[in-house]
Amino acid sequence: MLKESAERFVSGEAGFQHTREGIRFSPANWKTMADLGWLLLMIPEESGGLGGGAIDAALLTESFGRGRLITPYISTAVVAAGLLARADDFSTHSALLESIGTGQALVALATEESSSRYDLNRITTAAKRAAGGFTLSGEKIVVQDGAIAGHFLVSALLEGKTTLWVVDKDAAGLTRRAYRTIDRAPACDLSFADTPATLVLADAAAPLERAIDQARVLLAAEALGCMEAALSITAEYIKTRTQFGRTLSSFQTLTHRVADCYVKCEQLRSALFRALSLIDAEPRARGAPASAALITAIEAGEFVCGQAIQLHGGIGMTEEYVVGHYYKRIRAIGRTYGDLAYLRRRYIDLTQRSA
Amino acid sequence: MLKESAERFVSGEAGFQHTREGIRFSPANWKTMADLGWLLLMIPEESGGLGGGAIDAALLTESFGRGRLITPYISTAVVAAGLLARADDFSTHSALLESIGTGQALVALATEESSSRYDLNRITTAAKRAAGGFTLSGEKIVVQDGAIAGHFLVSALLEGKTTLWVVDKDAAGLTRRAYRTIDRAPACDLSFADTPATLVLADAAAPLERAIDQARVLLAAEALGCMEAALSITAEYIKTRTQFGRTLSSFQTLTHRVADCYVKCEQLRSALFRALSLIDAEPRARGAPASAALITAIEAGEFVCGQAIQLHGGIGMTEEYVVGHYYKRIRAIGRTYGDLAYLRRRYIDLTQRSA
Amino acid sequence: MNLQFSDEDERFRHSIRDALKDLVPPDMARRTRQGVHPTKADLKAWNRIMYERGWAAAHWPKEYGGTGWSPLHVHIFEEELAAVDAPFLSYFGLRLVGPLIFTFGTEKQKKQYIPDILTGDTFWCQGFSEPSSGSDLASLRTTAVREGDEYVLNGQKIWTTEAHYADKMFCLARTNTEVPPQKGGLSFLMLPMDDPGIQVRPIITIDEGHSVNEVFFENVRVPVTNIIGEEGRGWDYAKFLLGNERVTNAHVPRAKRDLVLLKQMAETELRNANGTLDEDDVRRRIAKIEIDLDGLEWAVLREVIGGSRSPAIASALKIVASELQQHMAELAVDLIGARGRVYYDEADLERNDLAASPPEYVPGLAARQLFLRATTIYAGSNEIQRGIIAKQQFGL
Amino acid sequence: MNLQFSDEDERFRHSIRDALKDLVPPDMARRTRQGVHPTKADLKAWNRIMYERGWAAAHWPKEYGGTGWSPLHVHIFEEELAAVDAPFLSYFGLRLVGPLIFTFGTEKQKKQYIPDILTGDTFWCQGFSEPSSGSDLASLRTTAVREGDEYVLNGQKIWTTEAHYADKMFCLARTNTEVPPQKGGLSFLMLPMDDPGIQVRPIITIDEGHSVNEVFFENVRVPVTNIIGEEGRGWDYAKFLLGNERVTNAHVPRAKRDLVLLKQMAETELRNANGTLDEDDVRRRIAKIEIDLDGLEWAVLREVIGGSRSPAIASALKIVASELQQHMAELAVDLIGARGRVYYDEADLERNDLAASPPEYVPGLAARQLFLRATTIYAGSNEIQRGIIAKQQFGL
Repeated sequence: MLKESAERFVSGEAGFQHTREGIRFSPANWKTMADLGWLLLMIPEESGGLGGGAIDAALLTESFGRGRLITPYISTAVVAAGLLARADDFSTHSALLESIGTGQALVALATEESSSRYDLNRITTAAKRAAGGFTLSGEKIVVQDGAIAGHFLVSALLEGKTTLWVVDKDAAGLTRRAYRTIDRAPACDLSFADTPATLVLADAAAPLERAIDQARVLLAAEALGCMEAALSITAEYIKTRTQFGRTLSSFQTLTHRVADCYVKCEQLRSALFRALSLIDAEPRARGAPASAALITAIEAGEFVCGQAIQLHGGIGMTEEYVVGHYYKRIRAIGRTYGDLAYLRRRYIDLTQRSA
Repeated sequence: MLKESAERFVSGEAGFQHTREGIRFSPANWKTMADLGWLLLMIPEESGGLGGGAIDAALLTESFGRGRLITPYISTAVVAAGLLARADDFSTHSALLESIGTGQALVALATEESSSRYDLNRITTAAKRAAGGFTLSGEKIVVQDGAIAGHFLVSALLEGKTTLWVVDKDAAGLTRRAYRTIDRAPACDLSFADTPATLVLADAAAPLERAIDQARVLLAAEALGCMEAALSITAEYIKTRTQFGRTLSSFQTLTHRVADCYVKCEQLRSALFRALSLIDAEPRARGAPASAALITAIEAGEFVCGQAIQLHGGIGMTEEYVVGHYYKRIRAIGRTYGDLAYLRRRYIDLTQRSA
Repeated sequence: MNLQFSDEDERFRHSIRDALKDLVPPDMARRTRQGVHPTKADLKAWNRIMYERGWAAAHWPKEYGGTGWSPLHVHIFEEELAAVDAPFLSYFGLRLVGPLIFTFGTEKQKKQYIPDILTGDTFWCQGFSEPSSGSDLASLRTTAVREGDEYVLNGQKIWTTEAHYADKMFCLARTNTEVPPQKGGLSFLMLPMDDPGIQVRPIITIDEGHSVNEVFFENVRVPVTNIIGEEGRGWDYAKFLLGNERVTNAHVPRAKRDLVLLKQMAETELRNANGTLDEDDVRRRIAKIEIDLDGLEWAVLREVIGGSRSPAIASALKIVASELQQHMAELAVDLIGARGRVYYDEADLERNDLAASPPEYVPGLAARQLFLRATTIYAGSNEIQRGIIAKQQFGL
Repeated sequence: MNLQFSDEDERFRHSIRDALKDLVPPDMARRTRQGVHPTKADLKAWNRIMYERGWAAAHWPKEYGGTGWSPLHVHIFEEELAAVDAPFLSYFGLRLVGPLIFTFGTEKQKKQYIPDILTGDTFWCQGFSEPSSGSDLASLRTTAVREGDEYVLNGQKIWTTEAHYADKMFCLARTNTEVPPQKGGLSFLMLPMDDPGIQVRPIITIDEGHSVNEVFFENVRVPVTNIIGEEGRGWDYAKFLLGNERVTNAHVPRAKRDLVLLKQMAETELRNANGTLDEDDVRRRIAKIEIDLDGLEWAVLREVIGGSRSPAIASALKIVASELQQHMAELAVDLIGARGRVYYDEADLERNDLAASPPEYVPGLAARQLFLRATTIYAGSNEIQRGIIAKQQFGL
């Protein structure tokens, strides 16, 4: 049911085909998603959510991928909402979590720094006790959905530990430089100078890793959606496009390439199912398949969406046509919650070195 | 002229087509090669050789590759002869060098040990002063052409330095366990127990590296010969073999695979020419292209000869047919004077770390 | 789709594990690990051991001598078998002709053939491929011409695995050359291998091993009662067999065991190599293999539990599994340095007289890598599989 | 074949290197390094600088304003240009239509067009591809119907690089629709881009850059004197141009410079990453690129010096060069972490107001990687090249 509703949503008002003039975040779409109850889908019922699982959320992000939707769903509704729901002092943050649910609050996660390379603990932003609470100082870069967020969840060091804080976009000493990424998602850099912040998690390393593992798996699902859509558009295209007086589909090299793409999609689907089944397991049993799913998504996605461009020829290279947008989304997906180098190293650490 | 004579030799009595019943080292072929003056081709004239260059020798080994000839040419006529010609005391070894030239002496290089992994200086075999000279103790494995050799050039440590020695196959305390390699070349393990040995080079590291760089480039040339032959046999095969009522060559996937193989052959040819042009340069300028040529040969050879099997289908998997023998030779070539891991590391050391 | 082993599954796994402990004779286990083509004696002995426990045909229904286990339990059973290096039981009786007989055969045939398949007293081989056919069953030429109560068989089969071990063969032959094989021209016949009209010629493969053969038929007379099912339906039955193979051909249990061994071997070699192996590259290749294999296992489990979802899946599984087997074999050889070019004779192996004083896992690796080049060729080459996917999944 | 630079070659290289010192304006060099699509102003300015030294058309014969240098010296010259980050001069006048005119054109045409090509006062674009044609010139549809002393041109071109900069176009059109393009149906015409019947529509590529266009012709009247060479020989002349491109399209000098920059960038990032990048993998990828590029250079030098040996070589060079460019661009993006997904606007670049406070080499890398996806598509897709090799080299 969720699956159909997601597909209807994406193929209806929200999908790429209908927003081609300006592929960007749509507040109207976000409102609809809130109304459909999707924004607190994975939050436990006792924290005001629907108590759904990652499998449900994956159905959504796979559809978003298929429709090439620009949405802060993963950053806000999965990562930020998930972390807020586990806050040390839930009562302080329950209102913000509720606003996420209604679609009023967009909350972005700011963890990456100039030299972190996705390592959540390799940061220099520091928290410091100040009059009436705490302040943060430091810089974060490429904050996913940061250009449209009203609040940020910010990682910082306090007494050598990775801690997590919430900061209002209008807080004193906060400078935001907004821009966008190659896949047209809104992003920003943040600079904190004694910026007031409220504590979310005093020991954030494990919950952050868990939230981001969820994000990785859901990104892999989105990638699968992108790949399936790009592949089916490509298969249709080569049936009709003619060259040298024949349809492209009469060239075996091209149809076998399509078959290779299909195999990659199926490999990702299997890796994804595996990661989803183990998403609530202990960190090691969860982390390896989550990394494996995203590794597979990045590699398979590069191949499938890259070949979607190749098999289209020139038209596939144009911004006006859709397959390039799938490709660019894959490129961005591979540089958000870890890239191949980071994820492979993490996978190897979890599977080939003794605990 | 050398090229034609090599091709005549290989397509005449010597090549695989004619020795299919027993693909193995042929003393008669070796005699012919001696008569043709090939065995001291690369030895300077003042040491009794022809003063030819590596380019000439490459013409030969490329032909040997094409004819899938089992010959100790590289180990004896290039490596051993080259090292003997540079002996500290040439007069001691000139007779052996001369016998190589006449085809009477086969001399094999024994450097590899159980844990050297192609590193010429990572050895434990030791030389020691004894009554009336020196003796060696230690073990060598997978001595190329060792099963048919009458003498061995053996690397050993003396006072922390890598030194090189000549040992007679019948020397006291020498045990030889003969066998063959997957490409049907004769090999052996050697075990030395206070075995008398005569010094060739007291400081062998640099000359050994030089001789083996030559061997690497000539192996790359032999690989090119294997690949060209396998590819042309395959291209002919798919023209005549029918499946599903059509010739295999009507399937574009297969013809494009042949084209990919051609590209790999051309890449190797270029890498080979480059390495040959720089074979007499200083060690760094020589070593990088020599390694690059063999790396390219191993990678391209695996692809081309592997695809020769694949495109043939079942028949390509049989010992009776020729393409599998090209494939196996490539596999052996990639494990003789360095494998991919060793050669890549060496290449990177020579090109990406400062001198 | 959520897929986790239940507590009951885990209990089952442990009961099997306990029962298998010390069951495989050590030298048999070593030969399996070393990837030696199994001897007939090993196969018979192991078949007997399995038979005595009622496990020879674990995947069969109870009424024919199987266990009646769920497909998931069969999968777990096979994993545990692989984990103790049990030899792979001969495929052709237990996997192919057995199910063919109990599904399409007569009662008399069932009584006559099934028991000896279960005990391993009769070994079978399969006559499918022919010299002119390659991946193309439609071009089979072997004919079975009816004369009275007999078919007279003439023609040739090739790539016949274990024909030199086999007591019987089941094969496809054209019982009607007037119609195409797809349209009623093919039938399945069973024949004894000791018929004087049958000649078996070994084919030595590039690993220098002998596991496949050419088989020649010259006026082999087969009673019409030796036909399986109906005359002319050979094409359909062949598809039935291929359907059965879609999961088993991925060889996941065996591959998982191989990966365990490969990882152990890698740690040993990395330790010994002391920097001369490229550790990061080795670990990355292992990771890639493991990720692909875990994915393959999940795909197989989805098939096992959920049944087939798409006709193209079987082809995808075949492509992935075959390339995976090759990559594992290639990495193994790359780990062992110069020993990777040594030819290890199976006789040397038995005498334990081995060149280059290698660790136990070394002999057999190079030959195995060579032999596994065939995985992308046999059972429908990977090119054929891509064609099937393009057609079935995309209408291309 | 032995190929080494002689002392004289080395002296030549040094004289060029000295002459080029400080010649490229620093901001122009930065834009070249950053892979920004060059502005018309940059191209004109640099063309003028080169012209004043007699080097605008280094590869042309002396009589038409070239240098008369040997192909090897031209190659060295281009390497040195690339090494100082000189912009690539506009291709279409100097590389394509210029040689076409001085080889096949009339004396009048030479006088009229060549000088402005040399100075860079006239920029050209090339009208080859059409929407229906892709890699297939035989299916061109643009027609040029003769009416008195004029051709009347109707149709459409696509992927026309720099059409929005160009003063003139040379294009292929069907002057005879009765015969196939290969057999006399095609001619080369020259037209001014400011003709009211010509409309240029930008095509934005996936890097969000503008370098290619659609061009529409509606009753564009071209004097018959604007034909190059003979009517109906367009196919032959197109082949002449493709022949000229076989070496230059490999872009070796530019790629060598890119590799130098890539290696520097890698050292910087490896230092900063302090273990979070996978050093061995980065070094291995660089090694692979360098080995392939050195090979490509050697192949090009063999062509430059020895002339063509096989019709399939040009296709092989195209395949290798295009994949190499892609691999270099991919590695560059992989080196820069999360900044690899930032969209850097060219305007931000000029204002030096850059997101994620990146090192100088970062902006432009992601866009360049995206744009270079086209290299395996344009100038005859790599699939087309494989077809050419199969046919030309193996008769397949």
